[in-house]
Amino acid sequence: MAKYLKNDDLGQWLSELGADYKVYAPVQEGDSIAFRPFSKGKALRIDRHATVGPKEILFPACEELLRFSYQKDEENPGRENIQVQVEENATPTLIFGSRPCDARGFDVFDGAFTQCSVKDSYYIARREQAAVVSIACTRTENTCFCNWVGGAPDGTNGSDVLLTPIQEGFVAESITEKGEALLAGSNLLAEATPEQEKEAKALRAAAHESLPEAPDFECMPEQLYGLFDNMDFWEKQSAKCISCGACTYLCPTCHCFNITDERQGNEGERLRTWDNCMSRQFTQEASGHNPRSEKAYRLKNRVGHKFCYFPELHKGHIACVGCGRCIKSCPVSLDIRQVVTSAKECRLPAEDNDNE
Amino acid sequence: MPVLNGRELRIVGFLCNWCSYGGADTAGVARFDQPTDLRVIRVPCSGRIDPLFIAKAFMNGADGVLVSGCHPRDCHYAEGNYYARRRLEVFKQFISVLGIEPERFEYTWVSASEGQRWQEVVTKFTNQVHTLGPLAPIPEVALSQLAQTTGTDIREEA
Amino acid sequence: MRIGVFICHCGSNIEGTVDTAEVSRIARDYPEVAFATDTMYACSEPGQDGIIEAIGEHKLDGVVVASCTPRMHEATFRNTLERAGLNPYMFEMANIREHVSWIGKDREANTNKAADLVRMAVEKLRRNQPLIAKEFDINRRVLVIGGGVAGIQAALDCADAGLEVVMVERESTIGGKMAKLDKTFPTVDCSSCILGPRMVEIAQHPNITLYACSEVDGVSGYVGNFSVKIKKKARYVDWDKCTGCGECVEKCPSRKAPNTFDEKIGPGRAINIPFPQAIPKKATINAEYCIKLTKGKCGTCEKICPSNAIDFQQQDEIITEEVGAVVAATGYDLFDWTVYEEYGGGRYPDVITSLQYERLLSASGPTGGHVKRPSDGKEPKNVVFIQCVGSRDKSVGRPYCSGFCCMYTAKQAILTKDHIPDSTSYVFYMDIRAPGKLYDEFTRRAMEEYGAQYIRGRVAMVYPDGKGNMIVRGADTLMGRQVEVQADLVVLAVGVESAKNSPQLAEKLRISYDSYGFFMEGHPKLKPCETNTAGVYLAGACQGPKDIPASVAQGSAAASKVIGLFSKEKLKSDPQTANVDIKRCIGCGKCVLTCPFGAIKEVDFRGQPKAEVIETVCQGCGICSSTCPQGAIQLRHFTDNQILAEVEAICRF
Amino acid sequence: MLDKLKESIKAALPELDFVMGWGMGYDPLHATPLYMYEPEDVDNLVWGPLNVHNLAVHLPSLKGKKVGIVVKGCDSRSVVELLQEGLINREDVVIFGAPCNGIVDMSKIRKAVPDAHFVHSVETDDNGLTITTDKDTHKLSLAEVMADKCTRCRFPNAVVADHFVGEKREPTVENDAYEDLESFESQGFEERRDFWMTEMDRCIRCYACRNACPLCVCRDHCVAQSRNPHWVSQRDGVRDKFMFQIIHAMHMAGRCTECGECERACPMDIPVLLLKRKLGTVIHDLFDYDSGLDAEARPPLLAFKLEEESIKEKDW
Amino acid sequence: MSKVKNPYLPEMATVQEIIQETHNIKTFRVTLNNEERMKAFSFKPGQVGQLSVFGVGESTFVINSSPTRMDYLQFSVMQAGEVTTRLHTLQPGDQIGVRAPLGNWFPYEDMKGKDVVIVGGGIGMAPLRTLLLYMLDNRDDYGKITVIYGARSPQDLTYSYEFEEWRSAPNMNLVLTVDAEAPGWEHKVGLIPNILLEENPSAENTVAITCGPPIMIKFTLQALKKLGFEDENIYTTLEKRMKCGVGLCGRCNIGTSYVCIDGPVYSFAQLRKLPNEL
Repeated sequence: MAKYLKNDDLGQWLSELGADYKVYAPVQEGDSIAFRPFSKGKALRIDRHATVGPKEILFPACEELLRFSYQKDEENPGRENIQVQVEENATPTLIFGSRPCDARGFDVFDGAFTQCSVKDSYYIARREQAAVVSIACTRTENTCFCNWVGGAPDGTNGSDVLLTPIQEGFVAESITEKGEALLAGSNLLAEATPEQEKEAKALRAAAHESLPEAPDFECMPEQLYGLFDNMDFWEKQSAKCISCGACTYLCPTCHCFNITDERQGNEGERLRTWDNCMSRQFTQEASGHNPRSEKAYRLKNRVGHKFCYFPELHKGHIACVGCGRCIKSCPVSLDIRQVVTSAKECRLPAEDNDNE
Repeated sequence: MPVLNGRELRIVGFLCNWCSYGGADTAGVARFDQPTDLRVIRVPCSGRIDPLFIAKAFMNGADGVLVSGCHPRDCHYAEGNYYARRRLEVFKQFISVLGIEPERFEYTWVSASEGQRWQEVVTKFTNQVHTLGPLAPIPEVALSQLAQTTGTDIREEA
Repeated sequence: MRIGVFICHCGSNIEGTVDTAEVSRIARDYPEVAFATDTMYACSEPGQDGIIEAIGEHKLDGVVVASCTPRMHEATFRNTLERAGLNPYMFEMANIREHVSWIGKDREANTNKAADLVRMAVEKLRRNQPLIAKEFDINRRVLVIGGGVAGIQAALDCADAGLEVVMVERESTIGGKMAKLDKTFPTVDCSSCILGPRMVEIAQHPNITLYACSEVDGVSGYVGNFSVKIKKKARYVDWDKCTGCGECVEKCPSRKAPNTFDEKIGPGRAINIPFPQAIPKKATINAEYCIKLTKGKCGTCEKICPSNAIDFQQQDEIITEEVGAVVAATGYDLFDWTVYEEYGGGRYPDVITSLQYERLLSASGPTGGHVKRPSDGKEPKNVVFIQCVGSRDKSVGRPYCSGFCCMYTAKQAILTKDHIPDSTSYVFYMDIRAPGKLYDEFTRRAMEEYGAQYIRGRVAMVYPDGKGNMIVRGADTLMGRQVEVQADLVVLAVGVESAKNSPQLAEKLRISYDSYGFFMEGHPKLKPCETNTAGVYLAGACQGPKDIPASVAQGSAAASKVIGLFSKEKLKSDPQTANVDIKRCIGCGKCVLTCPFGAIKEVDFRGQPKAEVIETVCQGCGICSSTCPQGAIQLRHFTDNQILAEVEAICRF
Repeated sequence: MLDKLKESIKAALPELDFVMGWGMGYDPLHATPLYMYEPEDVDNLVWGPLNVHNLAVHLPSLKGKKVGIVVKGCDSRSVVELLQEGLINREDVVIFGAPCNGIVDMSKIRKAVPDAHFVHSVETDDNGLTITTDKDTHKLSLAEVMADKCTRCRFPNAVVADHFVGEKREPTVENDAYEDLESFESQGFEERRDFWMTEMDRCIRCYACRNACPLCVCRDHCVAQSRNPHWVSQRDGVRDKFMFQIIHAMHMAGRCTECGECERACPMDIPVLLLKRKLGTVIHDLFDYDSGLDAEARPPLLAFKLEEESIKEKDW
Repeated sequence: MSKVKNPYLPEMATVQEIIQETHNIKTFRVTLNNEERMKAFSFKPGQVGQLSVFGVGESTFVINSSPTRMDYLQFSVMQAGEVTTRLHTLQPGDQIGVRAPLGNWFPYEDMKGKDVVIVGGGIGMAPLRTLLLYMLDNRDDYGKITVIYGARSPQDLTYSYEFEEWRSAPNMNLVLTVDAEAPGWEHKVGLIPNILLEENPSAENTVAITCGPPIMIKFTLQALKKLGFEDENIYTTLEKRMKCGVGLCGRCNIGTSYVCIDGPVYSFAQLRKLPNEL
């Protein structure tokens, strides 16, 4: 049961949603686009992919895991008790304007943080209260490859509502019950006409068409294990990498983090912050040993994690959504598609019998 | 709590042990009255002062920073204040681009015998910072989070 | 960590304007502070015992004392900690006296500020590491710079204690100013009779090496191991050959050279031996006036020298001596009185300095001890002494009192009467400063027994009367009237200033000097002959105007400091040195480049270049720490994290 | 000229582990660093306004190898600086230079061509670029989309090169007037602070600015991520982000050649070069020193004079 | 709010006793402040815990007390990084945070009825101690126990105050060794792998467990193979940089295996199947 929203009513609709949700939407800052709390009158930028996706709304770049305070015994200051507090501040949040690939990133997060032996209570608290209204891509950028990794320009995974931009408005479809409620709650949304639906469908089909043909990544785990000790391959692939964190921080699926303490006087907090597996410090041990001391090892682990380890642990789900941000924002334009296809095409040495 | 009832501002002093810290001692011994805003950090030599300590002080809420060392040629370590002079001068000229008035930071030379001069320096600098008033603090959490807690979008106002 | 905080009242010095009980109450809430209290005198014995007791009772492993400046008592309290069994470096001080209680009376602001300073000290202490001093060998030789009476005393005391002494003297003879004096106050005994034997001892002492006509060119190294470059100035006479016979002086045709020993009264020679008792008694050619050296002709001395000692080719020579300690005894110079136009600015031959007069009085002087005035050689009957010429006079930048002019003026008045019984001395003075054993009695004798006319007042003008004499006009402030005195000779009691090039030498020695160029002592009361540079000591007037007994006393004091220093088996280096985190160092070498002491070397660590600190050479300045962009080299106890913690303590609360 | 460049690289290649240059990237608008190991790799070399990267950034990590590098004038100054600091050995690096007409600024292109992410083809010639997207074609003069640093370029030819091909170009300007800085500083102090608050707030702390900087040689040992010393926390407020940029800038004082890689690499388009430009002009005025021109010079902040002609600190 | 337990929230604990083991190793005995929790606390030999010094951070240590002796939880800490340095400044009575137990454990159930060879080097004895005490307290379940423990010098041996207790257990062979002769040292001198070969324990129905510095493990492994041990019967514990300790932060993986939850105990057979990235 598709609905229709006029372009002109979009701001009004988001304001209405603002009554129940804290609404985030993409806005331009400098030449970049990021998701920020929506307020009326602020220009949205939904004509191109946001530079940094909505990941930080559910997985903040920095969050307090806990606050602690050292409390002194009145009588004996040498005796200190420590109070630990956890602030539970998740509120209903609506993410507006994510792309299907962005929304699919939350799928990976769900796998990593909620479908494992120990679950991340902070992420879950936010995820449960989040609604995601995505916009289908009717045009694909040069860096787009969602179809390679199981997504689509109009993919619905991770979204509650999918909007398709058509002439002068959006065709809105609910994906989940939560989405249905979102669409039902406003008079601004009318029933979509068959013409509108047809137009949307055509646009989406064209977007599908515009994407390059998807290679088959079924064999990737095997290929990547086979290439594990081929350091020449990885050194050449990583040669131009400068080990910054642009790719990981902008990636909708990268979920590694760091935990550090800060203390001022008797108070302090334990912070969870985004971390970057391309940095040498990520695995640096106090002893001086580092299992991934060179960038070749780190790129191997990053690609391995996305196309081999994560799929192995999560029913074949590749931990890449093909949004292309890591390519587009890479200071040296390192192209993960090229790394993965090279790995795929690499001929592995014949099975070595000694190697079990 | 340095900002005593609004009467004081936060002024950080970095003094070399051999000359200026001694100069401040000399001023004390001579009972030369001084404003109370300044808090002194003792370092061995003005050459020890990485200008970034000063930047850090400003980031954390200092309203003024005063550095003082031995007069050129008199450095206990022979060369420390020569390096300091270059670095501090560069830093002083740099901070205007950050939006910090250069007058919030001064560096000067006071010897251990110059108690009177120390009194003058402290008084003059403190007055200078008071003329500029407090420096707005730089937020420690993301602005968007600030918006969340205050319920207003400060971006919009800015 | 368990930190103890002790807030000192310092009697009422601190407590008068700081609520110490309140500060200690606030400090109790600071991180890791397990105990805080206020105490009457932290540095006193009961105060220190209290700290030791608290350390035991509260199992403290770090201590903050908030009291006076660490420049005063840091060492005291470190000892206290050591006695209590703690590492002495687990200690910090908050200076709430010189920096708080003494500089303002606002009790609320002071209390608040004191609490902040304590917080800073606590935060710094929390990041301290126990340090253990490294031991190193001592080179038990001492350099004495200056061969005046203070230097002679220091050198002989050291040499007698068995130390090897290197003495450097700028002039061609030792003896300094005292050697020029005729008699000394208040005993009026013969100066050269008491100094001469001491000078001879220097020359003959097996432990003393004397470099006369030499200057210190550069000093490197550190306490226990200094390396000193000495410039032996060219004197154009081979002193190994010169016997001091003086024939060359007799025959030298160049008679315009100034006789510096005689303060430029009386004739000089281009080749000269300063005075008969000179040590070393060697001839020196003044190149500026030597006809051979300036015009290429003459060479009389070369021809007649019985021992072939003349060497016109001689060059300055640099010699390096290794020593473990340095005593600076460079003495003083006389103020250039010619700035006083009212005294003739140097135009009248019969207006002379006190030291010139001393030469006229001296039997070894140019007049053989007969007082003859320079203009016409007449014996003066009326001698006018003017005191405070270049002393206690702000207008010429010399506001300080030179200390001993009152005494020598009295002495010279007495000697004038002795030499010329029918003479009258007039002394224009401001105040008579005679605080010393038998000193005041001495000035009274000059007035009462020798009839010196003391007139309290400034001299307004000295001018010739046109008949070959001078008129001295001044005020008698006691009588409240103008006086004019007809004078045959006017003697100016010229004040003392720091020796020429004192600042330059101070820079070489890395010691401080005051705005007049006098060297700064370690503490005005408690360390009068130490400096802030370990292993460098002061003796005599280089530290400030001093008379002979005081100079000698300080010479001995400096020697005892050196002997004390050298009596240790080994020296301990200050462990607050720089330290390289080898895991963080990228071997860029910026620290090596900027270290003023060459204390950092590049080493190879598993094929990577890394910096390494030579701990006994490191002086702890921290330039390397502020140079290293990775923060890989950190000055212990002044680490980035410690300074940052202090900054935070000020800014965040 | 490109052919000559290729020839000279091919000639030198047998002696080298590899040569770094530029090849075409993921779309016609983006070049990417090209590592030439074999002669056939050299055929992929391109030269033109899309060669935005400063390849000198890789040199310090290649110690022990003998490599070639193709440089623009600005890149070559970074090489000189690395030589000066002893971070590379001159005999281990073979430098190929060619005259540079200027490179593009991608955000200017995005402004001129909003559809830049959908580009189909790009043609470059002496007059500029012709960009064709899925929708239309844009003809842009190079001047329109040129990086700011190129508009004030004083060294279009490599200042150090073993092999220089092509005819040396005249510099664009004789002196950098620092007009951008002047206009920024015509604002009040509060406005400047507000500017940085807004700009820094969107920093994601990816450290692309640092890692793209050819002279940020601490890299894995940067104080930004260390606890000892603990200069910045991992919080995401302006305070720590701004502090890091100040650290970066100050560590570059007297070393930065203003190649602009920090700003170009920033995915969030934060104008961080401005801070370094400020230091550049301060250093120039105080010490009459330009970095990256003389490998033998002693950098100004690791040196001193007993009397500083341009520092009037005693006036205070 | 979700009902999911917060995996990052430590329990508060009190340091009861501190033992200086060597110049840079201290052993901490701690109890959870919540008495109920302390009573109910259970873990298996080989599991680890995260110790928190609030304001400094967390670090992972094996619980080296035995589940059979639950008066306290014991951790041995070698001073290396920021957290360990700070831990070393603690005094009894100080508060810390504990997240435990975490990770897997030694196959102490499967080992029942078998002989056991324990080979430890330096601080590597910590995880082995918990297993050893467990076996000593369930002595009848296990066959012969051989413990080979070595360190650089006698001063570097941890738990020396317990050697008597270990040695006096039935059917137990405790072999101590140091790298070089030292005054007063009456035990073996030599590198651990060599001493192991010298002792020549039978591989028959035997499980070997080794822990220590990487270089020692490498040669111990070779020695064990020489003695006829199969990869399946050789276990070790791994160390990696960890932050969360619960498999979420992403840094301690070897391929698909996260050392913090899938480890730290691995058999060499398991390690061989994982990518070569130790």
